[in-house]
Amino acid sequence: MSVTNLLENWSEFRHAHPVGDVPHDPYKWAMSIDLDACTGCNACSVACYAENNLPVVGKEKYAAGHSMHWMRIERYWPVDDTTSLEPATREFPDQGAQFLPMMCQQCEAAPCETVCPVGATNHTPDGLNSQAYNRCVGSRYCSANCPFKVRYFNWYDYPTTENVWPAEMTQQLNPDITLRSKGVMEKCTFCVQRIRAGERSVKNEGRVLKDGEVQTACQQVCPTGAITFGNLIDSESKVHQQWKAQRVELTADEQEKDKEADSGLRGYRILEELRAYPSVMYMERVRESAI
Amino acid sequence: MIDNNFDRRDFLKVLGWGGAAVALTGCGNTSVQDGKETVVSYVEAAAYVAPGISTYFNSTCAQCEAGCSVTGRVREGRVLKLEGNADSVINRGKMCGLGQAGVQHHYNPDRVREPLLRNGDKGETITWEKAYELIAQKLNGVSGDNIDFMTGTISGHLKVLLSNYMDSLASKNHFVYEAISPAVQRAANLKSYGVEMPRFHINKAKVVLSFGADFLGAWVSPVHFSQQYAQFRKGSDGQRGVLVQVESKMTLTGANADRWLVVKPGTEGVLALGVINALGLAGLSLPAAVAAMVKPYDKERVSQETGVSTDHLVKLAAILKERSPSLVLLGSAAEGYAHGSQNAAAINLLNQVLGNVGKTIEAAASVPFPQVAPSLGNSAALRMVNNRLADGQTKVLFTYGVNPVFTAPKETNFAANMAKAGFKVAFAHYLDETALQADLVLPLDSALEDWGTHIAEYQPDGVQISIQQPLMEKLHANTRGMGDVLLTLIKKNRAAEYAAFEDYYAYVRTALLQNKRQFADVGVDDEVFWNDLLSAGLVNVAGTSNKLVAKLASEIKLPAAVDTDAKFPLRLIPSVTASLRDGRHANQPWLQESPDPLTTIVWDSWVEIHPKKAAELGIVEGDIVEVESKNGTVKAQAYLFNGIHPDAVSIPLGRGHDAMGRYAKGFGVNPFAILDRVFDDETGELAMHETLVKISKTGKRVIVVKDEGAAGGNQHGKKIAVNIASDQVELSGEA
Amino acid sequence: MSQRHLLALFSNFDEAEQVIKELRNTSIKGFDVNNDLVVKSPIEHPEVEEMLGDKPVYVQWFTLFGALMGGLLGFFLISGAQANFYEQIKGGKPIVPFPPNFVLTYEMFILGGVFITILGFLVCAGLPARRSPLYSSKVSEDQIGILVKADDAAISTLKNIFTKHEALEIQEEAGK
Amino acid sequence: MYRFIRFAILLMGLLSASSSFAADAHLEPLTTADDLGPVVEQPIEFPHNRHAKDMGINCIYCHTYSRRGNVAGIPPMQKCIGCHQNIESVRETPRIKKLFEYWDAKKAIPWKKVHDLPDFVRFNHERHIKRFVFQQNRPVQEVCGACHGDVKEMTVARRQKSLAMGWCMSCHEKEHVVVAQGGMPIGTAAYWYAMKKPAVKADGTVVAKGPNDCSSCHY
Amino acid sequence: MKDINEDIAWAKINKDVLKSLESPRKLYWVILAVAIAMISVAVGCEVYQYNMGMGVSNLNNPHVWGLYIATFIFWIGMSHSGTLLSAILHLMHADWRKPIYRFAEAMTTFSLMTAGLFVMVHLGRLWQFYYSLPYPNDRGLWPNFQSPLLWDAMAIFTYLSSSILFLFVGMIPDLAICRDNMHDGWRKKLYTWLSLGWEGTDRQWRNFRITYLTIACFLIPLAVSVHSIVASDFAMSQQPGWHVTSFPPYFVAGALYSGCAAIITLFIILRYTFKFEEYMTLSILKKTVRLTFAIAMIWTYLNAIEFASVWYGHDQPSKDVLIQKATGPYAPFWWGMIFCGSIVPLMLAFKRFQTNIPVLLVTSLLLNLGMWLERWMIVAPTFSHGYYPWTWDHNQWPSWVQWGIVFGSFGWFTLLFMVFCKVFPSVSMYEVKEMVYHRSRATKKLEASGMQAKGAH
Repeated sequence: MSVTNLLENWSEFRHAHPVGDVPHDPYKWAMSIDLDACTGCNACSVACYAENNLPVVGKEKYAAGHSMHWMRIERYWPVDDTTSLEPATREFPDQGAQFLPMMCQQCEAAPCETVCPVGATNHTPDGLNSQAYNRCVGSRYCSANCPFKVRYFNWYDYPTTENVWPAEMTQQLNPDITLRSKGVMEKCTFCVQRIRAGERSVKNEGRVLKDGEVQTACQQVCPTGAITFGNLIDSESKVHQQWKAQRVELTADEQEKDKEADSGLRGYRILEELRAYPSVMYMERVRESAI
Repeated sequence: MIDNNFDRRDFLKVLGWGGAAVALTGCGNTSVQDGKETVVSYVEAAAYVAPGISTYFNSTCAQCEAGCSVTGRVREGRVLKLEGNADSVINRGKMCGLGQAGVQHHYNPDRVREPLLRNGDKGETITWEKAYELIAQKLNGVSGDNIDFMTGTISGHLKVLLSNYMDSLASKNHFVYEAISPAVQRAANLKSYGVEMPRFHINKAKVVLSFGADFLGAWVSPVHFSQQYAQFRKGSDGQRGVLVQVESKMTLTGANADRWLVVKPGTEGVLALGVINALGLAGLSLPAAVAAMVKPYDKERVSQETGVSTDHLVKLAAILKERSPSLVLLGSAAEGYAHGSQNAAAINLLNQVLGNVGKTIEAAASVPFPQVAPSLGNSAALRMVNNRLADGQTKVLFTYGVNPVFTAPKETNFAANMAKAGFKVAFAHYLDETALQADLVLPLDSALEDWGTHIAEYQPDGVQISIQQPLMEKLHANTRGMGDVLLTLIKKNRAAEYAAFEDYYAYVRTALLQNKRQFADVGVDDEVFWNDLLSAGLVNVAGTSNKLVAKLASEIKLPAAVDTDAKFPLRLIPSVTASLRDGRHANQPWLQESPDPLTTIVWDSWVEIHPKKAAELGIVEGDIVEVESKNGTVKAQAYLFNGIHPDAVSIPLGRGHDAMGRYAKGFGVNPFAILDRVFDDETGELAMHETLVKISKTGKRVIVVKDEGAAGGNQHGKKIAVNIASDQVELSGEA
Repeated sequence: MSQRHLLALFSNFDEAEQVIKELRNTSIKGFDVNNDLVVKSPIEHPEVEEMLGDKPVYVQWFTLFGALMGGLLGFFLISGAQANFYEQIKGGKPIVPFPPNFVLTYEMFILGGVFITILGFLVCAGLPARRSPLYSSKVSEDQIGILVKADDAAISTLKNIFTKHEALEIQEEAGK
Repeated sequence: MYRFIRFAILLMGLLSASSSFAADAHLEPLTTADDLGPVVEQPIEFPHNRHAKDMGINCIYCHTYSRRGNVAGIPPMQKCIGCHQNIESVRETPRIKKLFEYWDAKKAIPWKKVHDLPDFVRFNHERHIKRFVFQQNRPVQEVCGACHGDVKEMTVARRQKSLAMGWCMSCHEKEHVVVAQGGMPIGTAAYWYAMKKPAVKADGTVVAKGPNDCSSCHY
Repeated sequence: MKDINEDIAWAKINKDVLKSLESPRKLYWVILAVAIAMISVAVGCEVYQYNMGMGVSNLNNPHVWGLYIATFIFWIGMSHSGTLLSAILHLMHADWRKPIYRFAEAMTTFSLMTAGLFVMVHLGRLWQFYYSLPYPNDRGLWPNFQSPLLWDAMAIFTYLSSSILFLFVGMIPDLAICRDNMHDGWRKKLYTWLSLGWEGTDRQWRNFRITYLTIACFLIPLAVSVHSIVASDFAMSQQPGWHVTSFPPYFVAGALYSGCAAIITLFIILRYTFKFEEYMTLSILKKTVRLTFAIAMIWTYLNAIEFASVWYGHDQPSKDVLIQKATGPYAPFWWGMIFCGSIVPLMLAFKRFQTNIPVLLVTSLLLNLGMWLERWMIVAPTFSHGYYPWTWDHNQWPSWVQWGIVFGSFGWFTLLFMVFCKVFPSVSMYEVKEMVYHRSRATKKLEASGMQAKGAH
């Protein structure tokens, strides 16, 4: 009976996350991206296309804003006047550009999850923001409420669209993940198919995944190793150590170190103040001051 | 990895399901069903083959000449994805976007599937036997002098076979053509260091001063250099490396520089000499001859000629002097002028006076088997082939791995000259522009279906011989491996010598086994050795280590100012992008849709123009502008870009195909076509940056298809992509 | 003793009021003014109803019941469903969150209230009803009908009263 | 009046109870005769009963992929032949003759899928087999039978369970003991359900539910 | 000027109104044909979109919502006027509502039905829409009750069903009239069945009165909640420009506003099409117009408050969105909204325009246009200028598919409304009688006390 279920497990049903909560255990998948190492080469984005069956939409659809790159490389110009609408106010970008790989931030308290009318997107016990394609009805509310706008909607039925996967191209498709048909929302999953395969295989051995046993496609390919992915719970993992070294707390909306005048640290999370608690930490790009 | 002694060729047969349909998962059934689908079952299967489990095979990436080792993920007999092979000293498990798109080269729907013989305007399908006969027939009676073989960079056993074949035809006319190659640099390096391509240790340098070398993008061995770059940024002893990029149009590397210095096009050499002068003034001891030579290059003059402020010049000299070792790199932007070799010499001189030679620049090991060492391409080859064609010296022309009709400037009339040859054979994967001009098009296996060995020009550590092996059964029944084709052809002339080799696979295997002791203990069984070799996908040999011979340039002649022309006031910089390069990859949709890192434009060409110049000309973003040189015009959308010298405009290379299938044809414009024929004075290389253009509005305007949104590159005060000054960050504590 | 119906039509409420007043004041054997008299009118007319005596309306009890039931049903259905939906955490909010459930409970409260009120109306007003034995379409136009049920013996007395008050028309059920 | 209120209270209680019951655990689909999947015609009418019951062959002996990968798969034909080339007694029976015809032609037998899940469901055989057969030493036929029914009583396999999602979850929601029973060790750490650690019962046994998040099976 | 002629005979009321149910005039058929043509445009667009995917609507990332959601809110908003007239004014004993509330209520119902369609049209996988309904299933799945969209669904369902019931209950006496006056045929059967045997007995009237009052009481908070919940779709989200606490009252005011404007439009159309001059009098129109003016000013105030609070606050992204609305690519529409919503209604303050039918027709249409623009300006600019600058997109423009479906929805509404008016009495006969009765009594009383007769108000 549900009433008894409700009453008996009341505290469990009133359990909120992530602030003041026990951390995920044994896994909390997270990422850190060193912008000083990122060169903006786009290899990660192509890896994502290859791994996750992302459709190449073509020029017209790209122009219409229907591109499907789960991982996009953004290019910013350092500006003196940050509020100006002009792309750059300096005559020449003499400090180079700023590249930023942007994908689903796998927020701990994701704004997209609460608004889905059918519960197609949820928070998993290992700290991912999951997306069940087959449950999705396509209301697109999740995307509307995503501050990062990293959710991509299948505006067309790409598997049957001409020149998306013609003839032999279908053979390249990764059979480990579902091919999305029209009307479905999708996004970066942290390569959940790899995570699941890894988790299963170590369960068979009765142990927990070690750092490096599961890599995301983008991390695996990144020529400069700018992307670190791993288990934030595991104190041996690089991602844990990086978060720790940068003093970035997963469940904080304002980091203690930011209150210090010069902490000398460069870890930050984007739009942290919105209290979505993103699982991706970025590390600021460094600029030589002597030149 | 496979580690049993199952025959690699049989494996392909059992693995293949003979055209088993690929389930478009997600579009298929949506509820539990019974008896609708057929289960795929094997007749016989190797122990390691199980449905739903991927196997990984090592091979070599053939997308560019860097020779990265790849691991192909194979499942149910089809290759799904290319990943980096961690054992490779070149790419250490990493990949670039271009390399990963190799699967799209393999699965490309526009591949040539049958041998085609020209019949008027159409290609007629013929059999391979007939094709071989036809070649024999056409070669019959033609003198070796009149047979030309034009290829791209080629190495390994294919090169051996090819040179043997040319021998058998008594021809010496093997031309290696690369439209984009560091040929000027090679010549300059040879003069300065005694080798063509030394090893660069970006990771050991504290300061890297790069004159237009896009080592993170498209220069020499980008994946390798990217890894070095990552170490360089971390620093060896906590001191983060500093990158200063000098160029007239920002490259990807320039975008990552700590200081990007825009120079007037062509004045890179002047700046280099100016820096040497400044170094001398700052107290660095210069050889007397050098000091005398750079004397006239005082900072005011240099600043005036290059456009770099004296302040920056002084700072640059100071940091170079203070932080040693440093490394000065030289890239295509400095090379692409009539005085390109002089620029190169000046830049190499800077390295020498900074004492970097032997520290951050070392000689590469030389390949123990010179016959498999790469034949390096350059654009002078095009000039030679073209002249021969124009003169009617070429009767039979073979092309492989090149697309000169696309990459030759229109003024060379290459296509027309090619018609003068009596018989043109294109070994091709696609019907590209050159294949369309050929009389006979022979379809080749993709790099993922074919055997081969590769040795990259740039060898970071010893010599790596990379093995290329099929990752899956052939997609198309009637394609052939280039090695097999050459073997068949050579057998026509030297049947006895090659009778022992059933196919190219046998040839490669025998050749490698013969040199087994170079790679492994003599005692190792042939089969075990061979399987280990295939399993590893590469073999490293020490090679002979060399020392650099530093030779100071005695005289460097730099023009006071580069040519200008009142009629064509702007300089065209045909930019090389990391993913499209010279255009041979333009039919790989991932690359077309992969936004250009700097402009984020996809699927199209654009004309980069400085906002200041654009304002002068009344051009706004999306205006279709006409770029006119002496040799023609192209029309493309304008993109206002601060990272370019106001006196230059830039159009990326690689797009603008008239052929090559659905993903390449009709997208963008081809700036190769309008290049002026200006050559480097010393090497005869096409000076790519010597084209002068004028630019005018056509009145049409489009919306530029790009990823960048309405805010452009502005973050509007939000903390999104942040940067921090190096004196405010403590890097030593980082994990 | 058999009973018969009688319907008288009047042109306005004042006349009808007079009639009812008289019927109240007159004691007629075989006719009970509280139970056997029905007023039919084209519009609602509280004054007339007052005269008919205290006739309680129970619809509001239905309303109360329906609203409470709707609210309860809403809350428990929703909370129960949430508790059983495989405990998927969404946006860090509790599995059974109050704000959304209150909103939905509120809606269900109204829904239940409205539905059961309508049900109550139908029950209390005796709808859908069979047609009464005597009816005139004039009642739905502009005339006031007074339908009475009385013993045969009382019929003529009633008729007299109606006629006295200028009934426009008197219908009589056929005798049995 | 009070009667009315009492009645109302009674009704309300009934309603809240029934409403919460309606929201309670999905109706577990019954496995009745009606629930059987359709009879699937196979190219060779394979007698599971002969192999699994009469001969007592372990399911995993033939369906060997089930402990290695996502799909259980059909054994390669060489497995059939491996035994049958030595069993002369049945060599001339029609089914075996047919088998050898396929073998001689080196043609794969076009078996039909009997348990075909929707394309967006990723069921993993390996994990289930490892978990229950190898780590808990449960009888193979019981483990396989949990989803495939009593195959040893069938000739050609026929679906016996609903395989609907609610049916899967009805098992995942159960508390399973997480202690190895004579098999390989089972790590407890990996058994989270709804962001909760596995419960340790008074007698020290650890119990845990199966994975419950959508992305365990849908990605 | 009197709201209605008090001497009007009750039988004439029946006759006049019933006449509107009889064989239609040519104009009626023309309107119907136009409506059907409009619907077929929308149906065509929807079929195309269904088959091709949502992309043909030219929605994109980040513009995941567009005209569908904007028009959805518009229609939901329009539905509020029925409640205003029938429930709120009923409780306030404003009897001038009586001749016009019936069609206002019908408008409520039909605009809700139109709005519901937009939710469907908007879904990427329309064929799976039932996933969002709470029903026990063998997957053990439930919709996510935390989603404001689900609250929406629930609220709209409640509102629609309650409105239909309210409309129906209020119509029972009239249905009885129809039953009594219709010739035999399907209509007679329909009315007989629907009137549930109503005879106007005292018992029926007594219960009727209480029921009607009770439901009216329920409807008011319901109507407020419906549009607050629609506002919650936005206010509950995190996006700049949406996450505004004043959205619920703002939406409700906007809803009443657009509803009133629509009532004026339909008032004028019905008055002419069905010749209801005697019931839909200019005096009533004047009251409606004044009410509309008052609400327009409330809306303007709330609008200004919203801008002011954003402007005065520290939330820079919201401020950016506001600036973007006023100066960016949406500026013409945004200023159009301000003009139509806040400037045009000032016309209504002038007495001479309050009864000027052509002016009012144009004005009311403009007001509705303004309110539609308002909804669009709530939805679109936030998408084009959200938190994340990289994804700002100022070039998006709805495709003809979106416009077609929006256009067609007006046809759908008109069709439903016109059919209703032909099948059911669009003026409440019994309540007009009540009005006439009570007014004449009041007048008589006044006259008796020797005072000058004046309008009830």
